[in-house]
Amino acid sequence: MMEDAASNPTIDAPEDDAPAGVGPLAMVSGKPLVEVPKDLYIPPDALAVFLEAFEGPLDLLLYLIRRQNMDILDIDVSEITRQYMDYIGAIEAMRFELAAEYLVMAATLAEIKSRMLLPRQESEDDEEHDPRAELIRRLQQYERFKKAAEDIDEMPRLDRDNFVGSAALPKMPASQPHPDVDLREMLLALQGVLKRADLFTSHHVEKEKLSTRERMSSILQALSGDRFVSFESLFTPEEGRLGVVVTFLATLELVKEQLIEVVQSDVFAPIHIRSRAAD
Amino acid sequence: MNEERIRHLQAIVEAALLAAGKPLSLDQLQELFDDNDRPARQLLEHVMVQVEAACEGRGFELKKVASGYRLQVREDYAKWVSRLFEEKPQRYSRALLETLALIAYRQPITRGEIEEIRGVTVSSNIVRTLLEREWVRVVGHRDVPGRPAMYATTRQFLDYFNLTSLDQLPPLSEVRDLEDIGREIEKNMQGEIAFSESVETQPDAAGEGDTPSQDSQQTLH
Amino acid sequence: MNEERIRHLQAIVEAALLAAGKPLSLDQLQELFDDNDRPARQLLEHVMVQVEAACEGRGFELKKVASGYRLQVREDYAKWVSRLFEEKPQRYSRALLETLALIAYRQPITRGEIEEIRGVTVSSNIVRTLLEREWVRVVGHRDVPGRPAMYATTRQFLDYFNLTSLDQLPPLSEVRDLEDIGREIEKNMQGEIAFSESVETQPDAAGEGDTPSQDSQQTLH
Repeated sequence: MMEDAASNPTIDAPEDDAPAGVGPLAMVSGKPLVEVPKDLYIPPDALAVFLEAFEGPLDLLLYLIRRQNMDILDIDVSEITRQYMDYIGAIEAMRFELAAEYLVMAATLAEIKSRMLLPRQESEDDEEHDPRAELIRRLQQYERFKKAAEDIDEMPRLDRDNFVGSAALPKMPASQPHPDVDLREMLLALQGVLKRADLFTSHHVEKEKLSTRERMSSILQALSGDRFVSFESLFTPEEGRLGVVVTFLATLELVKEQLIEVVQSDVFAPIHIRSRAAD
Repeated sequence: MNEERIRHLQAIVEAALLAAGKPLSLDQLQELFDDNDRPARQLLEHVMVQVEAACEGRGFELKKVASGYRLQVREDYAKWVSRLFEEKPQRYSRALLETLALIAYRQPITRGEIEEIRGVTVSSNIVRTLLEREWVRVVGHRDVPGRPAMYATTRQFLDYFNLTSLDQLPPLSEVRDLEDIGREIEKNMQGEIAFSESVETQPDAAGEGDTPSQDSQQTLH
Repeated sequence: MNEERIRHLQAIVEAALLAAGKPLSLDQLQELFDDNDRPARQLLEHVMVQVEAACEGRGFELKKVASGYRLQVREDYAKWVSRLFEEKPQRYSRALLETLALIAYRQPITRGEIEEIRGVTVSSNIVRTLLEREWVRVVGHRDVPGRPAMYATTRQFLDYFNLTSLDQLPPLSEVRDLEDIGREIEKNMQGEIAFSESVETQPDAAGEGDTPSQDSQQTLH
């Protein structure tokens, strides 16, 4: 009821508790209701609208208090109660459906008023049970969040004060993302395959240095094409003795695996090699 | 850290922010780079300062919000830019804003607790709207009968309102605590009791001189 | 035409183009202004030149397309930006890792030889993936019927794993003792290890969907 976010579109609820200020309090039959009439007379069809402008009994009470320029801590309970009851009475007389909360508040106000008429007892309940203190606490509390809601509404926000910037995309490379691989992951896979193949028994594998296998690959790469390459050109003196040895071992291995052929036309003539599978 | 590299990174960051059209965190920005080419977080932070500076005097700005950085249109230009969109920016009812405020400032909070403070029931519509906008979410259930859901705000809420954290919400107004109130009332009561006693005997003279609306009362019924 | 006015218009145009995220025609841009404040078409054209110039060296540029102007991420940065839209990469299969390891340790090696050791056929997909990632390359062909390609690892392979040469890989004899190869990896691969253990007892079922070529196993050196 009071709460419905999607309220009647022709009704502009007041945004603050001083509806007499800016803009109409409500639109009634197309005419703006600028201010709640001082005499409390409200045209019948405006009454429901008037009530809808409030977010509940606390909001209505705050409005009444503010209208009287009262401090919350200094409420004239009698006066506020009377005004509140007048509204409620009027609305009930019009047979408008009234939220139960408004009636509960009416009862609370009546209780406070009657208490104040009684002489104060010596052993008064502690303040927490003082209904007036409780009401003031609730009014203060509600007012804080009412204010906070107004603050939030004022804060710059997207789609009203700011807009997220975006730009068209250029042509994008249709690349598949590459998975990351940990070296240990690969070694673990190797361990598995070796176990299966029982390669560990192969002394052949054990004594070979990986640099030799690597060099075998690069020699083969250099021998692409059906052409002879001079043996010496495979060596890079800058690599030093170790590099020469690695290249030599790699060449021997390639010969053994019948991947290259070595040709020497004459004794002491230059040695040439070529890939056996050159294409 | 040479200048050229920073300019290059700046352009990549700008490109990514505009391509994304939503906030990107530093982590997400770092992910754009290859492992061997990934700028350190600190360098990236420096780049963000450059991006921000490069927006000086332009129609847009770099904004840091809860989920990262985004390039957004400056508020100064909302007046013109909003004409692009046929629909008026949505207005939110007071009921929704008050509920949202209570969740933001008092989270985690149950619907019952919200109702207690607002003094009215909170419609399911409002809660559903807030959940659908992803401004609030259920973060648990209070261990009381009925196990009501407890609501809290989300990063999207902060993003939407240009905030990086809840601290940036405007402070709640002060409330005098109950003991204070009690004391004040005690003091005021003395006078009022005396006053209302006099009212009892002379009801027609009731009210303080500053409320002239008194006489018109009978028109109500 | 004073400069300040042009800068102001430039900011509005930039703001509008970024907020729209799609092309805007000069007509549409003119519509953003009140009647009494609307820049002439010619002035707006001049402003567009300014906008274009202001994008110099940035991550985005002004593009004129059929339906108007739009801001677009520069293609130079597509490489990084595209990462935003990538799906999470899948993990490589164990079959691929085994194949890669065998190429690294036994290069130059043909597919047939890998199959002999693994006891299962190697899918073309695996070889293609490794070639595409430029971790392996063809270094020649073996002089046997069918002239199969021989594979070797590449510079990129070494770079990716932070190696300067293959020598830095542990020798095969040590691979067996890689018990403490990293608990977390072990855990990650638990499922797969369990799988490969079952493979050991049932070699015919080996491999991720690879067809068994069990018979060739004994031909190993």
